[in-house]
Amino acid sequence: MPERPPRSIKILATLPLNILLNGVLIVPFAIMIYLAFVKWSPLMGINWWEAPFIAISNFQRALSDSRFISALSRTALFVSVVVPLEFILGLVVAYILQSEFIGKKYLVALLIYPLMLPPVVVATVFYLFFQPYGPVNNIFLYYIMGKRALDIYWFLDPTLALVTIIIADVWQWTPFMFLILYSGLSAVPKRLVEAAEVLGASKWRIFWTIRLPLIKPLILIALVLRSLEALKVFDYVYVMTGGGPGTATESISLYIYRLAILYQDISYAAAVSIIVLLIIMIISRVAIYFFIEKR
Amino acid sequence: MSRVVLRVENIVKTFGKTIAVNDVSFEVYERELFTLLGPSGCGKTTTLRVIAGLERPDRGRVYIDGVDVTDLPPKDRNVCLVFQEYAVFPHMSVYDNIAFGLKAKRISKLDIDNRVREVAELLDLQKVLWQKAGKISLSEQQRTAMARCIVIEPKLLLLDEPLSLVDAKIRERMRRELRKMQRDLGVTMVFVTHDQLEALMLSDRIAVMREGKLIQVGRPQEIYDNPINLFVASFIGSPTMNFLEGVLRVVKDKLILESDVIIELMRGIDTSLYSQLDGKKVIVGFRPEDAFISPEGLIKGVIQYTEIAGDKKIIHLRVSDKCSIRVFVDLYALVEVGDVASIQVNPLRLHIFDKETGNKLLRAGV
Amino acid sequence: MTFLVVEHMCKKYGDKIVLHDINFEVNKGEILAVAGPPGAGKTTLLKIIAGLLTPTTGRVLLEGRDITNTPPYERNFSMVFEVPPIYPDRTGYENIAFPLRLKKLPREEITRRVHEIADLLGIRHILDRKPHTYSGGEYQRVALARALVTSPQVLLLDEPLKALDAKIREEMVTWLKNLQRRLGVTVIHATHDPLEAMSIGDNVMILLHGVQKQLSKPSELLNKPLDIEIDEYISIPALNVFKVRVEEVLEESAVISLGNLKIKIPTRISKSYEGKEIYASIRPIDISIFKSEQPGSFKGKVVMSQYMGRNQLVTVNVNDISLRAIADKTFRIERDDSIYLQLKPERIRLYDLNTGKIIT
Amino acid sequence: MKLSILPKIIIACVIVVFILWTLTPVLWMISLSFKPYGEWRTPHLLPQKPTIDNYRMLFTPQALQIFIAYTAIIEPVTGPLTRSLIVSITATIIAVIIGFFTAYGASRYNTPGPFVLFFTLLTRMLPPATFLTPIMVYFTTLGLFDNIAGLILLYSATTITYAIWIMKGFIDAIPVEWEEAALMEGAKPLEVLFKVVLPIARPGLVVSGLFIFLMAWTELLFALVLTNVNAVTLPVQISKYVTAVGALWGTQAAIALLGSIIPVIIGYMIQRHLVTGFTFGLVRA
Repeated sequence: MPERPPRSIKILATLPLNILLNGVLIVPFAIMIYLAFVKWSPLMGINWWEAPFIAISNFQRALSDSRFISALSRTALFVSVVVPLEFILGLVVAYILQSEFIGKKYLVALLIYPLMLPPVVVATVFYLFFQPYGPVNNIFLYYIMGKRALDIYWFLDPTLALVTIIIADVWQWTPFMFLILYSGLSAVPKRLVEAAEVLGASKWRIFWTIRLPLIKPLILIALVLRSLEALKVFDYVYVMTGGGPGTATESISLYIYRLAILYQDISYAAAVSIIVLLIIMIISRVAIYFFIEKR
Repeated sequence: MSRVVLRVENIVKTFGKTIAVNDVSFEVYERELFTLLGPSGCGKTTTLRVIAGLERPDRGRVYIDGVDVTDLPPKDRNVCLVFQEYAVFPHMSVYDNIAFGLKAKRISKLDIDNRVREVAELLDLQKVLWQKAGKISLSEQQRTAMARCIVIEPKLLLLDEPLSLVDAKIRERMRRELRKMQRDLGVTMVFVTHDQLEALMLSDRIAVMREGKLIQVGRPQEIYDNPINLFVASFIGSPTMNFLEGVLRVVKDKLILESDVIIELMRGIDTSLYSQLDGKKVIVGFRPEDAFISPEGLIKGVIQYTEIAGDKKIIHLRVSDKCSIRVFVDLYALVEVGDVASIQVNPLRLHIFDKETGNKLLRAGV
Repeated sequence: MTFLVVEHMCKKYGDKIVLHDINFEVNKGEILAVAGPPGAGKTTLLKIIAGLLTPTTGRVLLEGRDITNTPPYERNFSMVFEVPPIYPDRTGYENIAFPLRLKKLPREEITRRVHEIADLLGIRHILDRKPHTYSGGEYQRVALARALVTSPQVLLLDEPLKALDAKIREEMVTWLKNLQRRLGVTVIHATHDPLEAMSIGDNVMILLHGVQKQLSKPSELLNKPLDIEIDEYISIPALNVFKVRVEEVLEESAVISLGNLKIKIPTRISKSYEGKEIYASIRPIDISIFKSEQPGSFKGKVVMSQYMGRNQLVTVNVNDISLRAIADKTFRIERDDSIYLQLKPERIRLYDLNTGKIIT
Repeated sequence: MKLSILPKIIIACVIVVFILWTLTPVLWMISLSFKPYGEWRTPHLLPQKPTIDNYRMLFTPQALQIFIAYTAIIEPVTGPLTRSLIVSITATIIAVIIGFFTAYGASRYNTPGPFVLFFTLLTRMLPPATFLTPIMVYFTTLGLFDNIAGLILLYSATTITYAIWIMKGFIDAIPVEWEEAALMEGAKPLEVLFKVVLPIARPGLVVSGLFIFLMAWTELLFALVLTNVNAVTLPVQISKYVTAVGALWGTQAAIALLGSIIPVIIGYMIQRHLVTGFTFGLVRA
């Protein structure tokens, strides 16, 4: 292909994208930075471009805001529990499904349908699941603990509430890990596996010394992307626990949502957003460099 | 000949409707390089995979060292297979690649190290020993794959077109090295290729296959000089054998071929030998090197163009509309397109095939 | 006036020189074969001639007109790539007709031309089948049909036969040469196989690591390779090369010595080489083997002999130098036999030790 | 019992457990959506007296008044359903068209440059919440608050990343020689794009289109922020039902089920490409 793109292609490939991105995302990005350094709320009755300048007091307030700090740390805890759990479960099922058996194709199709559900639907399902008279207490635990099962109020106990969120996320996103690992493992060239077989390696040894190392880059990508996705958790928390009891399960996304919508504290919400943005950008830049670009 | 290492008995293998291997049987002796030769899709690779245990035959048995291994998994057959591509584990170093087979057998670390270094020495891989196998050149990768097999001292080394992806110049050197290594180590090898020259140069014996069937088995010279049918005659030998189609006539002591023009093949023949072929529809074949330009040549033709074939020059001669033949001349001979030349065929090397069945009717002088 | 001229063409990617100072001419209806190992710059050269790439310096002239910067869609050249451009989801007919559809030709003319080219290339029977049902040879011929149906001024072939089975490749060389004779189209044929190049090309250009080493007729290339690198590249089976000392330079000949063996070579070389070390090369075909002693022959021990059908390649050790010779197929030879080699003096070529250039 | 049978049994058990774990929640929700009010709290799995009242109630919200105090969800579900369809389809078309051209430029000439491409990835990797505040302010100023046009613009911008990267994967798979051959046969660069690349990359358009539809259809956060009454989408309506005070189990299950039929169908249409989609084409199944 000619090195320099012909003019018509160059325009088609850059102009529309720039219009869309600048118009919809980059301008608001600039506004956010402006808002973070002013004091404004719709309740003040003035337009946001006339708001008084207050330098970095929003940021100072954020750094000393315990609710913000605990929301951040809680989200981090959530991610550090959910992602490894999903990886291990996904790996176990992917390893198991390596051996050929009839109907495997349908089983794989069946196991991945949670990926396709809107998160708000999954949240609804588990909201109903963990109700006092819902199936968890009424059927499963009843079978184990008898009558006392009905007294478990999942959404009123801080740790139990967080557990329900974790279960919902693991239920929906383990198939994501499984799907990546499974397609990675089956994409390993058949010749390599056959060569190892002929050299006398057992099925287990082939998995550990051939299949797994070859999909290492894939695993890293899956972990990085899954962690970034898990940081966004909102639907489950908003629908199932509403951040409750109290603010025991409030994720950072829900906190920013509340600041902007409930308390209408726009400029402070902007500042908090920028801090979160910076933290995640730095972490993802390091993670992408360390995991993906090293590949 | 010495001990039989591999015996393949009436192997049949089908994939859906197509019969990939159709009742193939042969034996391979100890320290022999046995080649399965044939065009793509003739079932040679499938046969190799059946021997290695990567494919289960529908019918037939495979014996290695007299032991029936047909139902054993690949690792219990003490064989090793070198593939055409993806031959090495790209993410491991060359050292780990070679040691892979030994580690699976729980051999002491020290012992592994010695054997790996020794084989690496033999295959001139010391320089790349610690590089990632995916990063080294294609010919080094193939040698690593071979080293990996040799180090576990299998009873049988199987190679599936290992040289076909390598560049023309390096391939020629690797053919010599492979043959020399096989001779020095005395490893029994079954080699699969579609390149007939490669088969001739490397093998002790060749099995020519076509559409799943075994056509002819024999020493390279035997297959080259005495092909049993038209397919083997045309497939073996570069450039391809010359073929002239027509009706055979015995006139006094002359052998004539009536094609769209009368071509006199031989004089002073023993009529009794050829009389039963008189009037038969045949295809007459002779190899380009078995004919030469000479003033009293019987076949006349016009030179269309010339070709360089390594050590010799080939001239393309148009005898008639339907017949054209190729003949070798010295590399530096001065022959021009358009010259007229007369060709004398070496009577001892004239093959006659039946037009319908393609089978060999007679080879003059035998 | 020659048909296609390339003058002082260079191509650089960053600071890596891919082609430097390529100069050649191609007459109308001729085949120029470009031979070189993979990575020598053949594809880059073809793409520059096709107009897909622009050279860093240098010009491309077609019948005197400078077309260096004309876009490919105005040159009416055709190119068949290593990965032939055949759309898998369309039939043979559709694939071949595609370029004519681009030119918006009337329907019947498209059908007429496609059938005409299909008959010429003997692929009429597979026109309505999908590409995945084609054999290797058929695949190449459909690609060729698509390239030829627009009756291009120049046809560029980039390793067209590389993916084929050895047998089919050999037949395709003859078939291609025949086809070119009948069509008279100017062809530039790139290949990594020197024999294929020398068989198919009216002229052959040897391209080694981006440098145009030699451009001449195949026979001249064989008789007088300009340097040792070319000589080694074009000779299959591999060339014998060894270091020799020039003992004496005479009027019409020179005497070289290899250890204690002396050979007189009928060649005129400058006196300055006397007493100096130089390279000598000889092809296996130019060494004859005898069972008994011959005048001017050397004694040697057979290391290995490889049967090649019409002859045998014999590796022989002559006091610690290993030589390869060709023996007739009927010559009975075993490992460790002692035999006598006779080198044809007029077939030995001498090269300067450091420049590698041929000494004449 | 031969030793080799044991691993097979373990495998079978793990698979059965995993199937139960994956199926029970949704199966139970389906059965709940057909249970009358009386049976909502009973422990048995299948409805004794199945009824479709819960679904009927979605379409006639007045009937809901007897159950709930807060009546923000008066609107019949057909409103949010059609709005979600309009928003998702339009956003998909915009994103796929712009994405195709950008992907072709990126694949063949990396025209938009590495930074722009990284920025599009970034928009997908960063939590949407961090963009929420300025988007709300900006869209309100532009008068796009509570207006589906706003959502359409926002969704096409935030999902274009998928279009670019998935399409780039498909275009990369097309050998460059095919375009070069067409170039030499007289096709101008734009003709090459539309006559050679587009027809062959059509499956890529379908896959990225369906994937973007999936992303737009399932989005909740921005929808919550940018809609009030007129532009409420289905996910927002579902969240209203679930966070509404009052016993609505059956209807909540019903609307949740309604919201997941279309995405599951689409998900299975592009099942083979889900991995490519979710990993932005970095992993090709």
